[in-house]
Amino acid sequence: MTTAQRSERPRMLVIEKITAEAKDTSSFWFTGDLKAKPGQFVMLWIPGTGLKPFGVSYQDDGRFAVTVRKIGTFTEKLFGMKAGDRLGVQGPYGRGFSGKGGRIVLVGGGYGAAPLSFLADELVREGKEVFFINGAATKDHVLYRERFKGGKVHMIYSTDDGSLGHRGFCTDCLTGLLSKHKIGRVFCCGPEMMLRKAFEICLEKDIPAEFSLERHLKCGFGVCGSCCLDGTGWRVCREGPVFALDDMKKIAEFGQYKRDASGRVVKI
Amino acid sequence: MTTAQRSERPRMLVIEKITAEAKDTSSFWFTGDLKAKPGQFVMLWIPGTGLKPFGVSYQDDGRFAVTVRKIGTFTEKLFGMKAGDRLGVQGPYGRGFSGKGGRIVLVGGGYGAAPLSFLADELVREGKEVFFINGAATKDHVLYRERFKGGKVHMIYSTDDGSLGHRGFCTDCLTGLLSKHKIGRVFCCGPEMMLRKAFEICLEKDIPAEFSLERHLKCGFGVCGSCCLDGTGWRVCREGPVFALDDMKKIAEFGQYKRDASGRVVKI
Amino acid sequence: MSPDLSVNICKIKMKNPLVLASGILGVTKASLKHVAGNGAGAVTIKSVSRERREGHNPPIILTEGEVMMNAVGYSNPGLAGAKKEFSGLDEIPVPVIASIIGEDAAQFGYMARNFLTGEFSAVEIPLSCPHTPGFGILGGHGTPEATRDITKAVKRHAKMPVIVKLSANVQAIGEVAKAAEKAGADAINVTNAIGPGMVIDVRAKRPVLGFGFGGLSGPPIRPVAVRCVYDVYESVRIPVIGTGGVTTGEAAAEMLMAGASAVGVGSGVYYRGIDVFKKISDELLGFMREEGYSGIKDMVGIVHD
Amino acid sequence: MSPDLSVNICKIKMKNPLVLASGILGVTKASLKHVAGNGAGAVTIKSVSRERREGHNPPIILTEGEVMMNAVGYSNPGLAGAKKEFSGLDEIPVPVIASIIGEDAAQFGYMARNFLTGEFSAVEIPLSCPHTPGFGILGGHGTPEATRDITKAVKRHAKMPVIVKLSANVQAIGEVAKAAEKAGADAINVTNAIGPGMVIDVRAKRPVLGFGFGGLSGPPIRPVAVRCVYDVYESVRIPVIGTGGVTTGEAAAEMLMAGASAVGVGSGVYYRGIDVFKKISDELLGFMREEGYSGIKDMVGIVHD
Ligand SMILES: Cc1cc2nc3c(=O)[nH]c(=O)nc-3n(C[C@H](O)[C@H](O)[C@H](O)COP(=O)(O)OP(=O)(O)OC[C@H]3O[C@@H](n4cnc5c(N)ncnc54)[C@H](O)[C@@H]3O)c2cc1C
Ligand SMILES: Cc1cc2nc3c(=O)[nH]c(=O)nc-3n(C[C@H](O)[C@H](O)[C@H](O)COP(=O)(O)OP(=O)(O)OC[C@H]3O[C@@H](n4cnc5c(N)ncnc54)[C@H](O)[C@@H]3O)c2cc1C
Ligand SMILES: Cc1cc2nc3c(=O)[nH]c(=O)nc-3n(C[C@H](O)[C@H](O)[C@H](O)COP(=O)(O)O)c2cc1C
Ligand SMILES: Cc1cc2nc3c(=O)[nH]c(=O)nc-3n(C[C@H](O)[C@H](O)[C@H](O)COP(=O)(O)O)c2cc1C
Ligand code: FES
Ligand code: FES
Repeated sequence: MTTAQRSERPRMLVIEKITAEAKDTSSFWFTGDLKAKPGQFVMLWIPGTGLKPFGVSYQDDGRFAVTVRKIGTFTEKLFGMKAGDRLGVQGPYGRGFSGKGGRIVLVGGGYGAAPLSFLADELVREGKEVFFINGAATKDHVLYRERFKGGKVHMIYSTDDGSLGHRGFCTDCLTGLLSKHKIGRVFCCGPEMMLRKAFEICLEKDIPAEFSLERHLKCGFGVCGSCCLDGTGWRVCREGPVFALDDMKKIAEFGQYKRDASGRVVKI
Repeated sequence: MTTAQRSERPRMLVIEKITAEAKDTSSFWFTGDLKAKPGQFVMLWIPGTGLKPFGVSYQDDGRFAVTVRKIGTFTEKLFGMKAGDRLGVQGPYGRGFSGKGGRIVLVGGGYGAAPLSFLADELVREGKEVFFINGAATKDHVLYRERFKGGKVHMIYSTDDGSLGHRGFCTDCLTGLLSKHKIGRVFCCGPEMMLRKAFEICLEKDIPAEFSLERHLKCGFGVCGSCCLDGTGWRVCREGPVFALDDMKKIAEFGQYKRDASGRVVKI
Repeated sequence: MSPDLSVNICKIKMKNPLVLASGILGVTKASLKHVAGNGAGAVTIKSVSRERREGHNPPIILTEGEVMMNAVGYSNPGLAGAKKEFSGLDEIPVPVIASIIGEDAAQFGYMARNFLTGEFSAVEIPLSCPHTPGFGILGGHGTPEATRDITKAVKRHAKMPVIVKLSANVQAIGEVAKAAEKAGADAINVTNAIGPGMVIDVRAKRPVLGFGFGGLSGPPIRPVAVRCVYDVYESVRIPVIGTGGVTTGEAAAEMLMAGASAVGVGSGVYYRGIDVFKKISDELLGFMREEGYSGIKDMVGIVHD
Repeated sequence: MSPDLSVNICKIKMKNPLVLASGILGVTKASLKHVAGNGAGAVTIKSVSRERREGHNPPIILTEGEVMMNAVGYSNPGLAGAKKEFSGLDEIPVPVIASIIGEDAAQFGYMARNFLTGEFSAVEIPLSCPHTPGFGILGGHGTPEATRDITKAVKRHAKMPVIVKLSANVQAIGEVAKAAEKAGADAINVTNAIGPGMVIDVRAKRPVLGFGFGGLSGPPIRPVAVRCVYDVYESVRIPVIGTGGVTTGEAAAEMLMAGASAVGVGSGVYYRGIDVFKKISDELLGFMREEGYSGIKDMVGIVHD
């Protein structure tokens, strides 16, 4: 009586190409029909090293990519690989962005721009007006500067040091946009402090919004319990990673703390 | 990569009614969409007693029946049951009759008439001309005397003692029919000696024919090997129970011997 | 009258016989509450050890068709962290069962003394994990002797029912169950994940699980779990919790008929979603109505009659 | 050049590594020939005992989703009948492996002396059936001591390679394999059906199998079999036949990589039809071509590197 299930294990896929996106950040391309929705993620497996979640950043015509920031053990190993090498890919997992709303604002910080850029592609395809606030530490860290040159997405840059666009928090640009335009919905992905700021802004202005959360994921498909959120018990990998504003209100730990690989609480 | 399979185990079904067909022979009716083809069989399970194969003898509008002759341990237990009791049903299994051919002759001996009567129903539905040679020990043992009264099937009776119709072998009637009419195909089911005679007649006259064989079946779905035939190794439960004339030529043991529950060879 | 799903096993009162198995979710209090809200009759926390453990390197879980395999390696925040995590349990509307582990009887006793609070309805001691060095099967806890010693150590300190969780991997499961009963166990839970097994990626030429091998769970292990429940029911008089591969109401009924008084559900959370508890309850109720059972007890062990 | 599927394990020359497992078909010579014609590299007869046996009362086999369960109970025509049945084996175009059983070392020895003819390419001794009183696991044949004694008894009389067939149910499978190797075994086959398990019909309130419980086979046991092969490969130097749940070319490759030199196929006959051997061979060939393997040996045990 149980329905036949796909197997939840990595498939080894050849890395088609690796394209540099910014300082310490590259996109890894694969051939294959992933059928992901923007905001969903895949688990990448480096045999012998580990398994980690990454948002889907490109998808069309039987190709897809993830955009990865070199941070620690796993990602360093990843950056040591080259086109032609194989990598395990599992998923897609999670619930993505709804894509609802008319005129839309995307707020991405760091590699948080990755899933939003895939969303931007889809929204443009649907003919929607899209503002993309793309924040990073410095100009060198800004992702996708070439990607949306066509002009169909209004790119707004923000850097910590002001080397490109606005200087300071990218959420300042959100406040600015919301006061100038009638916005249907805001989609956010990035460091939790940024998400928290965006959340407060949208809450105050009563604008529909969705947020992609990051927690320690081990399995990715809702079994191990390592990604559960206080307040609701929701799993980031299953009920998330994207949550609507009203749901975010119920997530007690949002902006406060998360859990590590052992389940121990750590401050954010 | 294996396709999702149905489970090969009995489903408990309520006996809707039990109708007497002849001396020591009754039909057991069930509600359910069996989707059997004429010539296929089901395995009946009496919990605590055993599991045995029986040909499907009726099927329409979400009902079906098997017709059982009381012979030994299992069938005696079966005859002790009443409408409303439950019985395990598994299947349908095996390859049935092709139903091919224009003007058709059915040759049934004893409860061998059971699967042929289901075939007769189907052939009549297709508008074919059907002769049904129905052989039994005595008039009291003849099955389905009421069933085909509508007249669409030409019934020809044969009994060992002549108490109904022809006296002697029912295969005599086959010889008679074949010399009178142009027959497209002959379908036979019954005691192996009868099958052997019918086989020789059809072989000699070069008439297409199909024969339903009985061997000791244990599993019914092609795994245990108890029903394998010498000459070819075919499984009665899977490649059979119905075999075409040309295939019958290759079955070395046909009319000679069979195997018991242990696999030991026993004479027929 | 609608059939009654409630059960009362060794003083644990449950509105239905379905218990969230240890290690599926259950890492946090909030997660237990989420599961309770989805219809579980009781919930078990993920097993806790004295020291904090990160567990095995991912992949820690995979599925291969209907089989689930895991080698989580008992990741948990350790005694101190878990004590904070699992306080204020009255927020959870169903009984909460603790699960504690150690490498020997002394460590189990230590955990019983220092971790258990009156907020738990019972404590479970898994002597049966197939893939964590030092613990369960790999810690030699599957023998009748170790079972006796560990059960005694926990009984000495636990002021609540003690459930001993066994493994189908043990040869004479009846003997092990008897050892637990003799040492004072209040209930037996069978089975933990079985096997263990290994899945190799033929392109990577490596086992998929980070630990190499792991225990099997999910629908295909149900026949093994049912047989264990049957055997244990024949061997002891204390109640049995039947765990392994239950995903449907009929499968739960099968466990009960084999001799279980309550039914553990783990992998079912994956196979049918987190509301698997509601689904199974509804199906079980439907089955009982059809077949004329008025309560769970009417089914327990009837295959043995 | 097309990859080479042939293997040569302890003098058994096979055109591909796929062996029909004992007890799936194989009751008659004609049946073995039918299987050989469908692409098997070698075939094993259904196990034969001295006395004729009717086996357990049907149902003797069931499937529950992807799991197959059986309690056939070693039905066979006995020494005399089987000797007639399995003569003139040159009709079968591939090596034929005998399978003999007894209740103790003496009976095994008797069968080796009186049943084996030069027409067999090897003999297999299953010490591992999980559901037949007096035999295999229930006969106490799963210990290192019994394994040693029985293997020695058969070696004394068999003028052909002796394959010892083990069970995943045994705890320290490496130790049992070592005992077999030390006693002179030429190869190890793992695994027999595992568990055992029980499936209950909740409406009949009875186990479905006539014997009550039975051994599990089919795709879900593959991870367990692969792990056993992995463990045995680490323990002994004689070749291993990996059996359990193989139904695809990739699954066969997985067995080889875990350490098997040949691959048993039983339940696959049901799951993919009797031409499962052809299908697996073709898929294996395709896999080897894609991945650049020129022969089977290149894959054997590479996970251990
Ligand atoms: C749903 C989801 C989607 C994700 N999508 C992406 C993506 O599209 N691109 C991407 O590059 N990463 C993404 N990540 C993060 C990614 O999974 C890894 O956590 C990250 O790459 C670090 O892995 P590592 O092993 O290289 O670093 P580790 O060795 O694990 O850590 C190195 C150091 O970095 C810190 N660190 C670890 N993880 C993070 C983090 N997420 N953010 C900041 N610091 C961290 C650690 O505390 C540690 O000190 C996503 C995570 C989640 C949960
Ligand atoms: C494919 C197939 C289809 C079948 N279809 C039908 C059917 O539609 N109706 C039906 O009544 N039976 C049918 N049978 C036969 C049935 O399966 C049983 O074998 C039969 O009913 C005897 O069962 P028992 O346990 O009552 O007798 P048993 O206790 O097994 O046998 C009692 C005595 O009868 C003899 N006997 C056993 N089986 C037969 C037999 N088949 N013919 C003659 N003598 C036998 C035995 O040698 C024994 O001496 C079919 C068999 C097969 C293989
Ligand atoms: C991912 C995962 C983690 C588990 N962790 C534990 C654990 O920490 N303690 C424990 O006693 N059992 C643990 N188990 C075993 C389960 O509690 C349960 O006994 C087993 O999975 C069989 O039941 P199921 O088929 O319903 O999942 C774990 C199982 C899985 C799948
Ligand atoms: C119906 C059936 C009968 C079996 N009979 C025997 C037997 O007689 N002797 C034996 O050694 N193994 C026997 N086995 C075990 C198989 O040979 C094999 O080891 C097991 O089924 C696992 O492989 P599989 O998953 O490919 O079927 C039997 C298995 C089945 C399913
Ligand atoms: S990562 Fe395992 S439950 Fe979310
Ligand atoms: S009855 Fe088992 S193979 Fe035909």
